[in-house]
Amino acid sequence: MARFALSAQPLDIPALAARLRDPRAGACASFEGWVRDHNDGRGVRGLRYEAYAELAAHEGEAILAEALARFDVIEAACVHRIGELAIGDLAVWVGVSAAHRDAAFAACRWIIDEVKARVPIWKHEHYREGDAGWLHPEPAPR
Amino acid sequence: MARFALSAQPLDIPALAARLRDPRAGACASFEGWVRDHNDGRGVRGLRYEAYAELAAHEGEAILAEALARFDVIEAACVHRIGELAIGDLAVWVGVSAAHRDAAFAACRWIIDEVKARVPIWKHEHYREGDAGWLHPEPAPR
Amino acid sequence: MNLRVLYFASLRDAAGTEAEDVQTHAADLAALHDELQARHRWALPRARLRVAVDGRFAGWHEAPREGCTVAFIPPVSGG
Amino acid sequence: MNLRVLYFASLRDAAGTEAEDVQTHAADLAALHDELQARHRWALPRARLRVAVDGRFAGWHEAPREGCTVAFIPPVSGG
Repeated sequence: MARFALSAQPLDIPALAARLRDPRAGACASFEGWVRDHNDGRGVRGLRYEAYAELAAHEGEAILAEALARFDVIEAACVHRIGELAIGDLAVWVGVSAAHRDAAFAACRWIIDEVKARVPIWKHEHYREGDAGWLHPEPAPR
Repeated sequence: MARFALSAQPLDIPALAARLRDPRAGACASFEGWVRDHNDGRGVRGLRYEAYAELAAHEGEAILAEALARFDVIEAACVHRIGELAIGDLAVWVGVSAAHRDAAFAACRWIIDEVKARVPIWKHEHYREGDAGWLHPEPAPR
Repeated sequence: MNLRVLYFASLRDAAGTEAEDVQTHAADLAALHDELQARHRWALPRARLRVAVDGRFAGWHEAPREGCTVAFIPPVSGG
Repeated sequence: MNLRVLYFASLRDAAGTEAEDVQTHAADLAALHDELQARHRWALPRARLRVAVDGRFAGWHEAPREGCTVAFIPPVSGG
């Protein structure tokens, strides 16, 4: 089963987290990205995520495979929403299980950073003033 | 409502996480400590957590209040199990919401470190060989 | 040579379509980009884009292949 | 002076009880500890314990108060 997925439906976190369970695991770090009501000083009333599905699946799987190789973790998974989202909706979930919390936190943080940097997903924000726009940020300093 | 609690019952994470939600929040980092099947090279078949409830509640609340003051976060909460736990059971949950992920991850990590360092909860491990023992670790280097 | 080009996000808005079939003599993907940018006039310069062929990231100096699918990838904003 | 002492984890195993009423002339909590350790013989030295009075951490050089509740806190292992 794929470790990375795009989902057009709301995410069921307990179901997603179930695959992280392992008798050797003592720690599970997870991250959720939520749609916030503001960005760069502007009021946001919702957004739409669009993805290049084939390339996103390939890059997402590559990131999770690399995380399992780089960090002393047991399992890791990530799901990203696509489609229309409202304020407060869950946009992305990352979960990592490990024997110890150092590796779980480090890998979880690394995965979300990589997903944001290189998975072809784009955010179209709808602003409170009625206009909308694609976010094409300058690459963050790595 | 208290941000820190001890619980003699299994934790209901979605209910716990609900209090973290806020329209300003773009990030939620969480940590779960699970009962692992080994510790310090010995096979573990289960454990019991015991707490000094009054002092634990006071210290736990102090840690969460300090986290809200030290980090740019919106809400934070922690619940720790007491009583008998089996392998794979959830022992402790920490959740933090924030506008941005840096603060959410940093605060979540800080809270679990502080809880492990100073909240009066003790682990009684039952080993596969049939014996059992209290864990009174040397303080970790801080 | 015939190939298919996919457009996403602000590039799709500029092109007015999600995808189009393109006939080209471009020697590499950079030249293909410049040809299509001259037609559709998207605002992002090539230096801020990446390019993918058949669902994998590729290099600008690779030559397009007959029948392949090319996508120009504007800066991503998932998460 | 009369006070109540709570025992947890390995100290409770050594004392054989969760709590006891104690009559003492100890001038401070350190002296109270040493008195009770001599009786119950727990293995952890005072340097590895903390002390709490009435549900709050306290200092070893504080004097116990009539009717207070004292607990010696062995190294914790939650999480």
